[in-house]
Amino acid sequence: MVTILYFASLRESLGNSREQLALPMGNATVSSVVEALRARGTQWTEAFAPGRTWRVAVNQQMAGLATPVSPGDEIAFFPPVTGG
Amino acid sequence: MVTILYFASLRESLGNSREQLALPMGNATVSSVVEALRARGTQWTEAFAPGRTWRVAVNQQMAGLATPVSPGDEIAFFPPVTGG
Amino acid sequence: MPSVRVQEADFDTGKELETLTHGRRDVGAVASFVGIVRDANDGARVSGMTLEHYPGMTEKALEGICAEASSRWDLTDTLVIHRVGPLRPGDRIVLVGVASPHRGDAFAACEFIIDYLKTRAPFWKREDTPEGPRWVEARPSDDTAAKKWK
Amino acid sequence: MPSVRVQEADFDTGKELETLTHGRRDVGAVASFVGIVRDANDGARVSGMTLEHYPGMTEKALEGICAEASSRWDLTDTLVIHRVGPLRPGDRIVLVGVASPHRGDAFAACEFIIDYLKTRAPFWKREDTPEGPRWVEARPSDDTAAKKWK
Repeated sequence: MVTILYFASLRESLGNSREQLALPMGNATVSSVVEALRARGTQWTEAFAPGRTWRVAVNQQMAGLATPVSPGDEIAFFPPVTGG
Repeated sequence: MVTILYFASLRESLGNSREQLALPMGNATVSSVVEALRARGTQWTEAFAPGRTWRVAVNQQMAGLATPVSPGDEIAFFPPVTGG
Repeated sequence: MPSVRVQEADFDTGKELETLTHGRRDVGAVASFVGIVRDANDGARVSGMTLEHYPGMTEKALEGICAEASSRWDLTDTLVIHRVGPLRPGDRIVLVGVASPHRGDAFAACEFIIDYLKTRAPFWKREDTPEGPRWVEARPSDDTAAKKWK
Repeated sequence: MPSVRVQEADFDTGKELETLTHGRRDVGAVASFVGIVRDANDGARVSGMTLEHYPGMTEKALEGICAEASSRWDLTDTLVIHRVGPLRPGDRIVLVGVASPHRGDAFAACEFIIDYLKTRAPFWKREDTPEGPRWVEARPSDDTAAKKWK
């Protein structure tokens, strides 16, 4: 299981701020997690569609599609940041 | 007559902070005033020796040797500035 | 030893900057930046905004940015305070303070920190406009500003 | 409408910067610089210093520098406070504050003002060292810093 967090506009459009997800079998990466989320259809497919702009952090470090994920990890998805 | 002011190390080495000076005849410039001061000898010659670094302002605006001076002007001599 | 805080409460700019130099005699320069909510953005009137962040990651990101600044320039201390929650036009959003023996280092590091914060620290702004709330979009100009430090 | 002051008294950085934004809603960025007396300079221990200036010309020079900054960048207000008289290590010497809709303009103008102040405003520092008082010499690095704005 991994913890998945959603922030800002992504949290709103998915109607979800936090969930637990079982990792796909094998050597999981951010990419495998995104595939699993896209497979839910509707707003999930749209939010993670290719070309849509989102960012990902693994264990609170900026990450990418190829970043490996392991059970217990915290994975966060969010739009480009706009603080300051 | 013009008013002449001296500041900082120049004030100290000349032992003078302010004086009135009669302008030389003709079209006076900062250069003519400096010549008149140099002619006083000793520390005056040294303070205004060629190659010595000093600055001049006429009526509180940065000026140069060629700047014209007229009766009533305020002429200030000082070393390069070091504030901030 | 960067000082990093994320808080709802306002801050006292003068008091906070004072902590950068208190008890020290080797600081010659303190450069600072305060970001403030404007009442207009991208052509719309803004009556307020709400700042969301990612607790935990935010602090790590800010500490990382300050550490990077300290490795690039000769700094004696750095400080970042960023507010979250509801804010109104005129309110302070963020304070970046940098102390250094020399002013050039202080200015460069201060601008570096705010430029990196704007592209790398997990904060998001939702503005209240006459047409309703909207999420602020990231600005390409912020990416450009951050890239100049590469 | 630059605000320029030369005074013996210390200043409250936070309160002074507040005047740049008070009652306004169009300021997004305030950049500031505070210069502080260090306890060492050019290899000597400094126990204190005295700042002399040229009353009248100083204010004109500072106003001119602020006006030049406002003509080069998009600023809503500028502020310079410079202390004179006796100062000790750790004391504030100068505050430069710049308000703008945008942070890039605020940073550039703030650094410009302090760089120009250091080469064009009639202030002189006399330091107290273990070998007695000495006048601080102008730094070539200050000329270099000012020339980058040409």
